[in-house]
Amino acid sequence: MSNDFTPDEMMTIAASRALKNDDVCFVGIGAPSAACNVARLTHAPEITLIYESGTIGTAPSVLPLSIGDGELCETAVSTVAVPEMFRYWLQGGRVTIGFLGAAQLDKFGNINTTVIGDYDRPKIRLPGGGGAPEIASSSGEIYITMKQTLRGMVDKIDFVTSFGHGTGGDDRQKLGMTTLGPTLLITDLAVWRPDPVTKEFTVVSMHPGVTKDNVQATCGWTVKFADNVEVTPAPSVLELKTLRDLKARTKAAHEAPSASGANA
Amino acid sequence: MSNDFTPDEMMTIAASRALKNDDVCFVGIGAPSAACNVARLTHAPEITLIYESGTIGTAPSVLPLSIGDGELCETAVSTVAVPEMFRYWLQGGRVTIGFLGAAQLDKFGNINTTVIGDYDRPKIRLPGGGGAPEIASSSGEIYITMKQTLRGMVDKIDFVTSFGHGTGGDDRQKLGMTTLGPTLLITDLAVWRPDPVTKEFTVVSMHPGVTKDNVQATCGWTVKFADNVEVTPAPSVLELKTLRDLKARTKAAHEAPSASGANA
Amino acid sequence: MAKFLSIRDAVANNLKHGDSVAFEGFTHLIPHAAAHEVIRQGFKDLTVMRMTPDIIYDQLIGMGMVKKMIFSFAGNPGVGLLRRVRDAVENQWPHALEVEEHSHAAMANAYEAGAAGLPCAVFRGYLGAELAKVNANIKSIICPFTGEKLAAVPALRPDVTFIHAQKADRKGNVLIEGILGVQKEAVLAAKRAVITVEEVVDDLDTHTNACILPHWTIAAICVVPGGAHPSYASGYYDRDNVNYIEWDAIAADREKFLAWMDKHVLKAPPEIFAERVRHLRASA
Amino acid sequence: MAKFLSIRDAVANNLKHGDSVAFEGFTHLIPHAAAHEVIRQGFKDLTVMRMTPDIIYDQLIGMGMVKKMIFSFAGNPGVGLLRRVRDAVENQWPHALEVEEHSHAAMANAYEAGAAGLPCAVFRGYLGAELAKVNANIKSIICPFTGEKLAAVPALRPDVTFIHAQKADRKGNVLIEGILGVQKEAVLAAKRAVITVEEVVDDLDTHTNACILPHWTIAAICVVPGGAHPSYASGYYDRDNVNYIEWDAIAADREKFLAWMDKHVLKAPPEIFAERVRHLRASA
Repeated sequence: MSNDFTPDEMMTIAASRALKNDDVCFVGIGAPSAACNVARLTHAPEITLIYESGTIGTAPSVLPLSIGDGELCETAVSTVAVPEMFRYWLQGGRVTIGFLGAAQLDKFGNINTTVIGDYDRPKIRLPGGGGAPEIASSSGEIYITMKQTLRGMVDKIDFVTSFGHGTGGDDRQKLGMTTLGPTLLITDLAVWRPDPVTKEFTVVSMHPGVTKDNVQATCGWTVKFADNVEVTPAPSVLELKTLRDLKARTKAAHEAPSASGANA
Repeated sequence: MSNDFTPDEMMTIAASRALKNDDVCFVGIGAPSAACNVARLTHAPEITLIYESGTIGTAPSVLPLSIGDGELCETAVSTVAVPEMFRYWLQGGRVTIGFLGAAQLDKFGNINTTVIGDYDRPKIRLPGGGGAPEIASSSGEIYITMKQTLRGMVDKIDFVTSFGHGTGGDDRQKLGMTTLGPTLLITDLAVWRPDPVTKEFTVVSMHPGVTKDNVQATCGWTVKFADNVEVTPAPSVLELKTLRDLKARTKAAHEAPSASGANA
Repeated sequence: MAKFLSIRDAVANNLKHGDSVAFEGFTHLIPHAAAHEVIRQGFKDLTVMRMTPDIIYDQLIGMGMVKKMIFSFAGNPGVGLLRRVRDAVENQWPHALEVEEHSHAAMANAYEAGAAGLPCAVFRGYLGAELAKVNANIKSIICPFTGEKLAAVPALRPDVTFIHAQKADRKGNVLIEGILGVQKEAVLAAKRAVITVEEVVDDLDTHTNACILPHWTIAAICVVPGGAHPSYASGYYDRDNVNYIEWDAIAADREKFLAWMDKHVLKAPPEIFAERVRHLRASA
Repeated sequence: MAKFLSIRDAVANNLKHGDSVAFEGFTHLIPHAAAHEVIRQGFKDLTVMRMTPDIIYDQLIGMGMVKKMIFSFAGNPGVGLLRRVRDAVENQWPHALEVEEHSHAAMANAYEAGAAGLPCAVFRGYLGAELAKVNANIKSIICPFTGEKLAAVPALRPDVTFIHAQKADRKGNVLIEGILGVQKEAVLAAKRAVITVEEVVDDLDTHTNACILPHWTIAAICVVPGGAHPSYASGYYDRDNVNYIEWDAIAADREKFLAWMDKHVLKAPPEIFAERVRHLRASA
């Protein structure tokens, strides 16, 4: 155990713990990628990590800057074309966990990465859904990880890029989905799981030192807490060292100065 | 020119002459395969030969016994999976010539390779269509080659495995097809082309020494002859030598005695 | 997760009476050893499917194990007709055989749809072809953008797919090279996949984009050298063409067929395949 | 049939005002040199499409050449948003940009359908996703066997597809290795394909099942070493990550952007790409 860690590190490590050795995980870039690789480098060495660039069973030594970095391919069991990735591997039901981030999230796990504001006259045009709409519907279950902010965790998202539990209850089944949808949310403050009936995200565990007020202050909806909110175990020395080594290797690899002159 | 050749050899060589250097030819096994490879070894060295096993741009030194022989793959520019072959290459409109044989053929180029007799109670259960139904509809045009017999060239085929010109005229267009369908029939006796309007196969050329009576005697429908029926040029020495060498190499390669004992 | 098993255990653990089964291969890598083990274990009422049913389907059907066959080209490749299939269809010997017949394009798309988790495959096909009249599983959909009528067939989702491949690594990742056929799709479309391989190696020693089936897509892997004989395994041994030619005479006669099956399948162990390809290895 | 041309001639001969164009690549092998040549030649009213429009789409749009963009993820990969795309969508600078937005699954299937000669792609997608409400090109079909409602989108059929690949042989057959993206499909879906390559070789020296585009599927091949910079070409040079990070600041300001484009694109020859990757080759 270590007491010297950031909320970000706690978030990534808590997320990594949710992954199992036999999971097949479709990995989003950013926090999901770090969590998945920490899992692979600690308790889940055999986990299969898939990036939407077509790399299956990849084991990068540094975190990729993009979903198509060369090392993902070089270390993969196989690299397939993108149409095959979406048809045979995602739509084919081979992915057990889809791991997503979000720009905006609501309490039912619906995600917006499309626009802030109106779709036709957006205040901020975000990158868009990419693979997420079908990751959200075709993966066995969905884990979401994001830092808590009032702008990010909102009562009503501006656009439903990826469907979570809709308005809760059996909304997924009504749309014909047979997958579980969001079953886990890991923020920098807490671990959340959907209520079995309403599907509203409920805090089941808070990270060491975090209070209910902290969680509510950075969340745009009225937070539900479980009857017995646990304390998330602090990162172990191994988890923390693994994550920090990974980040250090990544920083060194990505920030080598450019000498190309094109941007001079 | 040579005078010493069989009707079979004349058929293959006449068929080979119809192929051009820039054709992309989807090759059926048997007579089509021989014709395509004679073309490749004589006047059309750059022709692209595709077999439905997925081999693209293949150049076998002997005729394959099956559409999936190893040499087809070893000599190909690329070998793709079979779903891709049918989707991107055939359905995608990349094939200029589909080259088919037939068990039964009618005067509009409709082909039966499914059953002799009733479908549910067949007299002879033939192998079936394989790739032919879509080769017939998706290739730019269709060449057919077969030996003339009264059993094979019939007024009414027992089953329409592959659609030619239907009942003639614009039947293809009525079905939404934009490809030309059968534009050439080469038998062991003659070269036939469809009438521009009725689409009925019409003899445009007879092989050296063949009479109209010969053609009619081995054809189950009343044969139409063009106003000026030409004489098919006899095989050149090179054509004949190329074909015979190919057949000799093929025979040697395929008839090596088995020593496996499994069939002892 | 792939288990390394004997072919006996792999068949016994994964197949049951009445299952739908694909033994895929496209001239190359036909899973003969797996089919022979299935025959030895005496399964009944199988629904078998394959684009190109050949000798092993002649054998399965001749031995009375098959209720229904889904196919697109039933022939002895390079030789001619399948005598046992004909006898079943034409004379109901040893019993009647239900057939569901498609074109290659339809079957290839149907396996693809199975691998892709879709209920049906959509393609441009069967235009003017009479199969659409005798097969109730050939339907159509209308393109919502152009109004074009496209063919639709149900996805193929076999209970078990058997294929033969060149090699596996020790984790159970399987490599296929050369003529790929529809094997990857048939494996991914199946509930359970059993793969015989020529050998197990430390490292597949192949390239980035090779056709690899990850170990977690496979139920069982069985090392059966020569397991594709008399078909071939690119890089290992050549096709035994004479064997295909000889099959025509064996299958032509019911008694001769049964005697051959008794001697070469029912009373033969799977290990015999290694022997059968020995003379074909030198030139491969 | 592939012609070996300079990138100047290849662009001039194959692209015209108002065309629909794909510059495909999936982080790997982005055709930067081709896009810069298109910018230099000053085309107007283009409809551009790509699953992952990145810096070159920021550049094309910022230079006012694009009428419409079809896409599924518009970001600076690994860095953040595309500033010029945002400025066009949010502020109509330099003019309004029409967008047709899809998911990756839809775009990948739509290119696949284009390559397969189909009018539309059918897949399981957009379930509950709001894009289906703002994009009229997202429709549905009903599976005639199960009644399931599946998503349908029109096939993508660009007038011209530009890609960058590792190498061509002297006949013009082109090899792609590593992360393949959707390039094969984008080429086969296009009316005309222009491919820049790192080099031309006597023999592609690859394996049986490599991703190869036969010469007769390609309109023009251009040898442009470094033509993917700042993206990478597996086996040739690494990704210039810093360049992507620096782009964010350049693109954030209209004047800075225009000055950069003038110096590094409008006044730069295609040959400069070889120089740009020189320092990235050692480690690749």
